[in-house]
Order: sequence, then structure tokens, then C-alpha cells
Amino acid sequence: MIFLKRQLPLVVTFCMGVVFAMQYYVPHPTSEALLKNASNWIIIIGGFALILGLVSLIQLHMHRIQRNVGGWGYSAVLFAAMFAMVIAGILAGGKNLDSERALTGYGWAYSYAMVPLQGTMFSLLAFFVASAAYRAFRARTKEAALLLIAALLVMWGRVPLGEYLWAFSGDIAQWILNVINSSVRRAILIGVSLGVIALSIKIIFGIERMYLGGKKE
Amino acid sequence: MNLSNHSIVTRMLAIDRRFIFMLIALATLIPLLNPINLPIMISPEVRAVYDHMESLPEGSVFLLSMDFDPASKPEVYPQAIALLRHAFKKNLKVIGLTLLVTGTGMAEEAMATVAEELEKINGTDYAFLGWRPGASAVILSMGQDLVGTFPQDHYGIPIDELSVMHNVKTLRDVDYAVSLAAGFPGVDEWYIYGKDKYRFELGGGSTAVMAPGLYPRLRAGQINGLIGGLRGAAEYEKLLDQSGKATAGMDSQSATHFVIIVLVIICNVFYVISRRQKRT
Amino acid sequence: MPTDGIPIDVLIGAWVATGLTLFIYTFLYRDNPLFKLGEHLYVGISVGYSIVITIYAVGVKLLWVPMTEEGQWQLLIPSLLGLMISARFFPRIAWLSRISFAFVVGFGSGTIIPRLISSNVLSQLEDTIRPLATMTASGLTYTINFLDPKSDINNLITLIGVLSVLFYFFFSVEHRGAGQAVARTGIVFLMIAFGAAFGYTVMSRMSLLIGRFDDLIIFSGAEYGRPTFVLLVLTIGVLVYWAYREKQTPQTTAEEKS
Amino acid sequence: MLEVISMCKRAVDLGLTIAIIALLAPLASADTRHLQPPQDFRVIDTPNDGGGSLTLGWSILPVDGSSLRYQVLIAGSVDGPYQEVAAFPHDKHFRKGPKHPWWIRLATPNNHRFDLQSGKQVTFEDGTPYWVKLAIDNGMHSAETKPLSATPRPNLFNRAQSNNLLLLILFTVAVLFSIRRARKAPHRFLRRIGGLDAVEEAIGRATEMGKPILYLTGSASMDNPSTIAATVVLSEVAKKVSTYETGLIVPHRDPIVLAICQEITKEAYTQTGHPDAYTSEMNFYITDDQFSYTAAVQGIMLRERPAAIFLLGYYFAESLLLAETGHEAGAIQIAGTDADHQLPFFVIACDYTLMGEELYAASAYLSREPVMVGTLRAQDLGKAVLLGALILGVALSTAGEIFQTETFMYAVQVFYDFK
Repeated sequence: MIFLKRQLPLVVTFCMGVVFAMQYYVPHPTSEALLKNASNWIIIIGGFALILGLVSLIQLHMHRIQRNVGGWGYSAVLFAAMFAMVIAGILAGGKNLDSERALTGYGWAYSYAMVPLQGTMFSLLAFFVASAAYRAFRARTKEAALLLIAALLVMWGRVPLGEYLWAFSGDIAQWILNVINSSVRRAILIGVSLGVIALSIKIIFGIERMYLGGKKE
Repeated sequence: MNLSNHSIVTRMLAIDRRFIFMLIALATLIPLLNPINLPIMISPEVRAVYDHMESLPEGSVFLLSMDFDPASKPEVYPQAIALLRHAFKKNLKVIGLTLLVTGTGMAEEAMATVAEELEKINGTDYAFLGWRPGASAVILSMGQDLVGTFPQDHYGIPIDELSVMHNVKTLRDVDYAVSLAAGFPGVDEWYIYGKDKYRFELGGGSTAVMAPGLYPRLRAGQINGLIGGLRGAAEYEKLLDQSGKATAGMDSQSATHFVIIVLVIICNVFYVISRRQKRT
Repeated sequence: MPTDGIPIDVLIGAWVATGLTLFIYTFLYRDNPLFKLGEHLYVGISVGYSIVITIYAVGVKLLWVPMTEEGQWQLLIPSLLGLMISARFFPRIAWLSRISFAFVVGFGSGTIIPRLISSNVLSQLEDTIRPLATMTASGLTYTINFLDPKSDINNLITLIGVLSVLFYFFFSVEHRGAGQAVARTGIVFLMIAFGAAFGYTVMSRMSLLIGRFDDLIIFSGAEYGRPTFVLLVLTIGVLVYWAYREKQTPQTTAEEKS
Repeated sequence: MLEVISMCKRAVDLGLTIAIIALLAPLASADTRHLQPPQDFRVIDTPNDGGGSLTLGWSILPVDGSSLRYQVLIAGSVDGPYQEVAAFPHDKHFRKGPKHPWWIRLATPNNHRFDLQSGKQVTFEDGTPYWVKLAIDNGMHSAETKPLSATPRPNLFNRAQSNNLLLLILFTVAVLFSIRRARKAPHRFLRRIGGLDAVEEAIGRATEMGKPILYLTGSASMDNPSTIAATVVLSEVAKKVSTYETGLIVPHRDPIVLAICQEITKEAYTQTGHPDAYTSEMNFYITDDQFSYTAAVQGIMLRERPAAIFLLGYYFAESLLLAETGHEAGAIQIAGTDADHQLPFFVIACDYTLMGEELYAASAYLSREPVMVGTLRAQDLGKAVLLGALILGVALSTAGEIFQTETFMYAVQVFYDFK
């Protein structure tokens, strides 16, 4: 039993990791078929992963409603919206448009509630960027000054008005992006990739076990 | 004298931030209502996508992965519309899909709207495959066996019954793929898990936030072009000679950028003044 | 009232979309019940939406149809692994979920390693390793064209950038002497690149705002019954009433005027 | 590579000549010379592939007309019937650039290379021999090679990617070895990051002013490496705070992170001998909604006016709002994240920012946790190798350009990406 609980997951991770790292170098049809089946399985398991998030969400908000915590009404709203959406979705067969390309009820809620809500939520940031620009974006150090100047040049050069006022600004912005930015991003890409590879190696060899849930053993 | 100066600076900096919110709202609203249509210059990275689309012969397979959610709709949706218009005008075989579940509806809508506009028929001219979970696993799986990953399209029709999908068995059969990304999974995953092995030509479109991060891929030829943000979409609309939402938004984009530029400059002027005052 | 031509569902949709947009924008005043309502509605709707899409995309198309119509019963194994994830919520069998995680994480870790070496390490090195000058018919030349990303001068700048930034994130040696100069160069490159990222992020946020305002302008039309104006007045009214009531009762929320 | 380039140049020159001849051709009398079949024709099983493909190679022709086209003919037996499966103009399918590394140079060192794959025209069955002929045709005359036989087979290893595998093995060994060494000696040298001094300064200032410290662990859950790093740094901060008796406020967005941070803080206070100063209210949960959480934290910043604010871990768009309000509250702000989209805002609005890997390095430096230290050292080793490869590669390819030789590519190609 201890083997099943402790060792088996580590064995599975190790085997899957080694096999699929090596699979990359093996062009043989058998190896390709293996990748095909495994990736298909992962897709299916991925569908079930939704349950995880769902249960956590339900637990959190049920807790709020049961305890009558301040704002529990919002949790009730959340549940109501969720169930309404599921029912509408099943009635519509999971499609936004019916056969005549008209919106189903499900598609309607998506287009007129979900899209505006999420879109607006993120557009709020436009206002906050502006207020931070006025209050907090100061050239405290030489580095910060450099950052701000580059930012202003790019903002200037990437809009029609900027290019209209100063035709060269577009080229400067283009050069910053194409040369300076891409060299830095390239170095970061290489560095971060080494980090991810190191993490993956640790996972495969059972050194890093955070993904198994809970504390380190 | 110094003291009064100081108090002016402090008072100016203490302006209610809702005043600045107002400023941004106006800078967005006024140009939208009174557009002056400043000329839009075309950048080489957007032109590269356009030129590649132009070079594709009729009947080539074009795959558009619309990997964005409603939060990025204003930026990336116009890119999807412009690319789809181009593809349908060129009579390419268009395959649409999404890797982000909340983007399914928008992707479906984009395909249906443009298809209707250009009188294209589902199944013969285009196919919408819908969404699958698993992100990078979906790309891997499509590379090996596209039909196995999407045995049916979004509407439940078996893929074998869609004539547009004949001869498209894996990603190797795709002539040009473009991922329109708003985060993970996106262009990076399409390169790492897709083009790296299955060797189709790949183009990228993304929100402006992501665009700078994709430049190393552009430089290394991992993607052949990049449409960045609303501005990129506007450039594509101009290349297509068909204005849309992106072109309409460009004047507001100009105005808001200049508001921010001015705000940053004011902020720093105040900062320099207050620092000098502290020193004296 | 609205003129003909607009179907009733679009009309109601216009009012709902406008109302919800304005609810979210009330956050600009400060956190308030209208915003919270919008936020929770959004979470509820998007979770509901995802549930349905997942049921059809995975449950029906990838499992039910292949199993019942094509007899692909081996798909029961991934389904079982998927279900085992939920064991997490039952302490006594929680360990079952570890096997599923092991399967998924093992696959992910294995597939990513060689692909990252290829796409993010070797390819990127390959593009950086370029001769510093070009040999032409007239001998060795040096191209100084800033606008061509592949010119010799830009290749050199790219090389310096990649080297110095890689070195900056190097923790096993002290940044002293020559090392300090390289690290400083790295910072200069980093800051300019962050500046570009900053500019592009601003660009993104502004585009989103433009998109939302565009909708609000469309919905301010008379054919929709001008929901933008009507609901704007209503929203402000509710907000003022709420703010007034908040003032009456002593501050209890964590939020303060900012 | 340079040879190839110069060869291509020659080919282009040749092409131009051909074009001129072609233009002039109608003026002259019709060309009556007979065509020679392609020289050095070879057919082999395509190496390093999954089967279903044959590779054809032949020498470049002294071409005599731009209308020249190649045709590939195939049959199941030597006598035919032969079926045309591919046709292309004479200027296609040259070998261009180092598409193949030196360690798998093909046995057909010819100028033309064409991979004939299973597709619409032909379906190869692995293990079955096929007969292939190459024909040329200039519209008037045609000629063809003798048929050659080859058998497509799948391969067990793609040797083109040997360098990839080699790097994988070396790096794996480096990681495992470094961790093992760090377990024995966790105090291996790591550079002290400037941000760590700022951490102490911030705590010192808070003590002087008698104001609390606000510590945020970011918006991600425990599976994110930056959250882990943030909790490690929290432990160190808590230790220092406990000895100075400064207040500590740690609001959370994730219940699991909350639980872990409670443990960490309590342990830190116990370790420094101040368990009585610890209260469980230091860590508390607000909500998981992004903007509501942000609004609440902003409220705390303005109400409590902390002397120092730590923004470590993973952040989304809320970074901007938090940093701006913290700045307004007049606190020393120290940020640290690997969320590259949010880094610029932190750099501008905070007093000190741990950028990307610096956050991991800071947590390894402070905690001396063997796995963290070892991984960091291994990554440094990897970076050192790549740095060296870059410098050497550029030097060699420049030398190659100057001396017009391909010899140096033997070393450089090890760091190229091949398929």
C-alpha cells in the first residue's frame, strides 16, 4: 500500500518522462504511434481536470453561503449564473449558433454577458496605467530613466500620430523591438528554458514533488 | 518661494485620480466619434504574413488557431476577421480551431460571420473544429493525427464527411498556420510542439503585451511574420484595403498614447522639481 | 422606443451588455456592490460556459462517440485516470489522484525537454552565431544598416545583448571588474527591452478600452433605445445612493478613498 | 557553409547565363544537341526518418535551357511500368546551406537532393524495394538514367539530433550532480544580490518608524516556482521582523498558500525565540477575485501606511495597481517576480526589483536549500557553456567568413538545431 501511495506515482512520472523525452529522437512509426495515443489520453484527462477547479470554486462559495459571510449573496449570484449557463448550454447542444446561424440562448449569454464582462474587466487597466503614469512612473535611477525613455519612444513610434509628427519615430521603435528587445528576450528565453528543463529533470527524477500536491516529503 | 512651489507640486500630484480617468476616457471617446484617419504605416512583420498569404495558391490549407479569450477580443478579434477575409478571398481551405475554452464562441462567430459575408459554405470551404483541452498535447496530437484529435467538428459532423478536410490528415498537410494568441497556449506552443517537428509554415498574431516576447522567434525564422495588437490588425486591414474595427480605433490609440506620454513627462518634471527642492 | 429592424434578443443583449460594462466601470470610483455583482456574474457565466464546452468536446466527441460507435473502449483508461484526479477531495483515497498527476506531469516534463533544447536553446543560438563581417566580391565589408535586422551592426548588437543579459543572470561569480562592466551592459539592454514591453503593454490596455468604448458607442444609438445613456444615469444614481449610505454607516470595508 | 554559398552564387551566375541564353534562344536556330542523362544518380533510403521515404541525389548539370525539367519515375520492379511521381524545374532542390550536420553527411555528396515521400502521388511500403529513374526533358528532347533500387525503412534514431540528445544528457548529469554536491555542502558560493541589502534596509526602516511591513506572496498557487521562492523569502523576512518586533501583514489570495505561510511564519518566530510575538492573524485570506483582492490590499496600504512593502511571487495585471498605491502610501517597495509582463511596472514604481531568476537566486541564497542551490549552480553551468559556445561560435564563423572556409563549421554546428 505504501508502495502504491508513495513510490508508484514517482515510478510513473519517471517512466513517462524518460520514454517521452527519448521519443523525440526516435522517428520509428511505433514511437510516433505512442506519442499519438499518449497525447490523446492527455487531452481526455485534461477534460476531467476541470472538475478540480470546479470543486474548489464550489467549496469556497458554498462555505461563504453556509457561514453567511459578508457578501455571500454574490456567491449565490455566481451559482445562479453558473447553473443557468449550464442549462442553456445543454439546451443549445453546446453551440453558440444554431443551424440558421442565429444565436442560441447559450450563445446569447456568451456574447452579451461574458464577453463584455471579461473585456471590460481588463480594459479597466487602461485607466490605472494612466493614473500610475502620472503618479508613480518616475525616473528614480538611471536604469528607470532608460526604461521610461525607451517606453516613450515605443509608445510614440507605434501609433499613426507619432509617425505623422516624426516619421523617424516608427523606425526607432522598430529597431528597439527588432534588435535590442529581441536580443534580451532571446537571452531570457534561453535562461528560462534552462530553468524549465532543470525543473522537468528534477520532476522526472523525483527530486521535485510539489506537483503531487501538498508538502515536500 | 520654494515653499509655495513645493505646495503646488504636491497639490498637483495629489489630484484625484478620477480626473486622470476622465482624461483617458475622453482621449478614447472623442477620436472614436470624430475620426481623422491618420495614415497607417505598414511594418515588415505584418507585411510578411500578408505576403505569405498572397503567395499561397488557391486550395492551399490554411489553419487559424484562435487562441484568445474575451479579455483580448478588442485586440485580436479584428486580426482574426482580417485573416479570415484574406483567406476566403484567396479561396484557401480554412480550418479554424481554438485552444482556449472561453474563446470558442468568438472563434465560432468569427468564422461564421466572415464565411457568410463572402458566401463560403461550412464543410466545403471551411471547417470549424472547436476546442480541445490539453493545450500543447492538442498540438502534438494534431501533428500525429488530426482526425483522431478532432473526430468531429464543432457541430458534431464527422471530419471524414467534410470535403474541405480531405487530404488533411496531420499538421504536415497544413500549408500555413497562424496562431492568434493572448497568452498560454499560443504562438510559442505552436512552434515548440508543432512547427518544430511537423515543418508547416507558421505565422503569429498576438496581443500587444505578448508581441515583444515573440521577436526572437521572428528573428530566428521560427515564425515568418507577426501581427501585434490592434495596430497590427489595422495594418493588415490596410493591406487588405478593407477597414474594420482596428482601423477605426487607431486615432484613439494615438490620442491615448500621447496622453500617457504627457502624463509620464509631467510626473517626471514634478519629480525633478521636488527632488531639487529637497536638496536646497 | 426602439425602431424596427433589430431583433428582440439583440435589443435585450444591447441593454444587458451595456449595463454589465458600466457595472464593471464603477470600480473606477471604487470597489462597490455593482462591481462585485458584475465580477461574480462573470465568474459564474464563464465557469458554466466552460463546463458545457468540456462536456461536449471531451465527454461526447472524444469519449462517448468513439466508444459507442467505434468500440474504442481503451479510452476508458484515460477516463479512469481523469476521474482519479477528483479523488483528491476524499482524503482516504486522495493518493489515487497522484497517479493521474504523475501521468500528466511525467508526459509534460518528458516531451518538453528535447523540444525546448531545440526551439529555445539551439535555434536561438544558431541565429545569434553569425559572422561579424561579410565577405563580398570586393573583400571584407561591414554593413551598417540599422533598419535591416540582419545587418552586421545589428548582429553585433544582438550578440552583445544576448551575452551580457545571460551573464547578468549568472550567480556563481561576483560582478566585479570586467564582469561588472558586462553586467552593467546587460542592465542597459534589459531596461530598454523592458521599456519596449512597457510601451506595448500600454498599447494593449488602451486597445481594450477602445474596444469596449466602441461597443458603448454602438449601443448609444436610438435604434437600441439608447441603453448607454439611460443605464449610465441609472448606474451613477445607484452608486451615489450607495456612497451616501456608506457614509451614514461607519466604515467597515477594507477600502478607503484613494 | 561558405563553399555552399559560393556554390550557390555560381549557380545564380549560371542561372543568369541560362536566362540570357533562353532569351536569345528563339533568335538562334533550334538547339538540336541531345540531352545527357543526369550524372552520379543515387537512390537511398532516407536516413533518420520514420520510413516511407527515399532520397535521390545527382550532380548539377551543365544546363542547356531554362525550360529543363526533371521528372522522377518509379516502379515496383525493374521492368516497370514506371509512373511519374514528381516533376520540377531544374533549379529546384539544390542543396542549400548546412541543412544537414557534418556528422550525418549523406553518402550522396551530390548537388541535387530530393526526398520522395509517401503522399498523394505514391505510397511507399516500408521494407519493399522500389525502382527509381530520373528523367530530364527540355521540351524537345528527353533523357533518363538507368533505374536504381532502394528500400524505404523506418529508423530507430534520428542522428541529426544527436547534439540535442548530448546536451540533454550533459545537462541532466549537471543538475543531478550539482544537487548532490549542494546536499553535502549547501554553502557553495552564490553571488549576493543587491536586492537582499534592500530587504534589510526596508526592515530596518520599518523598525525605526515603528510601522508594519506588508508582505504579498503574489497571485499564483503553490505549484508556481515564484510563489515557492516568495514563501522562502517570507521565512527570512519573518525571522528578522520577529527580532525587531515590527508588525507583519500578509494578506492572501490562495487558501493553500495561506496555510503554508502560516506554518512558515510561526516557525520563523519560534526559531528566533519569539513565539509569543507571533499571532495567527498575521496571515489572512481576503478573496480569490483579482480586483476585489487588489482593492482590499490597496485599502490596507492606505490605512496602515506600512513602512515597507514586499511584492514577491507571481503577479498579473494587479501589479500596477498595487505598486502605484504602495508608492502613494510612501513605503519602500521591494518587488520580485518572474512575470515578465509585469516586471517593467515594478522596475519603475518600486525601489528595488528582483528580476526573474534573481528571485530564485535570492531564495536559494537565503535558505541554502540544497535542491535550490544545486539547481541554480547547474543552470549557471549550462549558461556558462552556452556563453562559451556563443563566443566561440561567432569567432569561428567570422574566421570562416574571412578565410572563406567551411572547416570551422565542424565545431559550430554542434550548437545548431537540426531536424
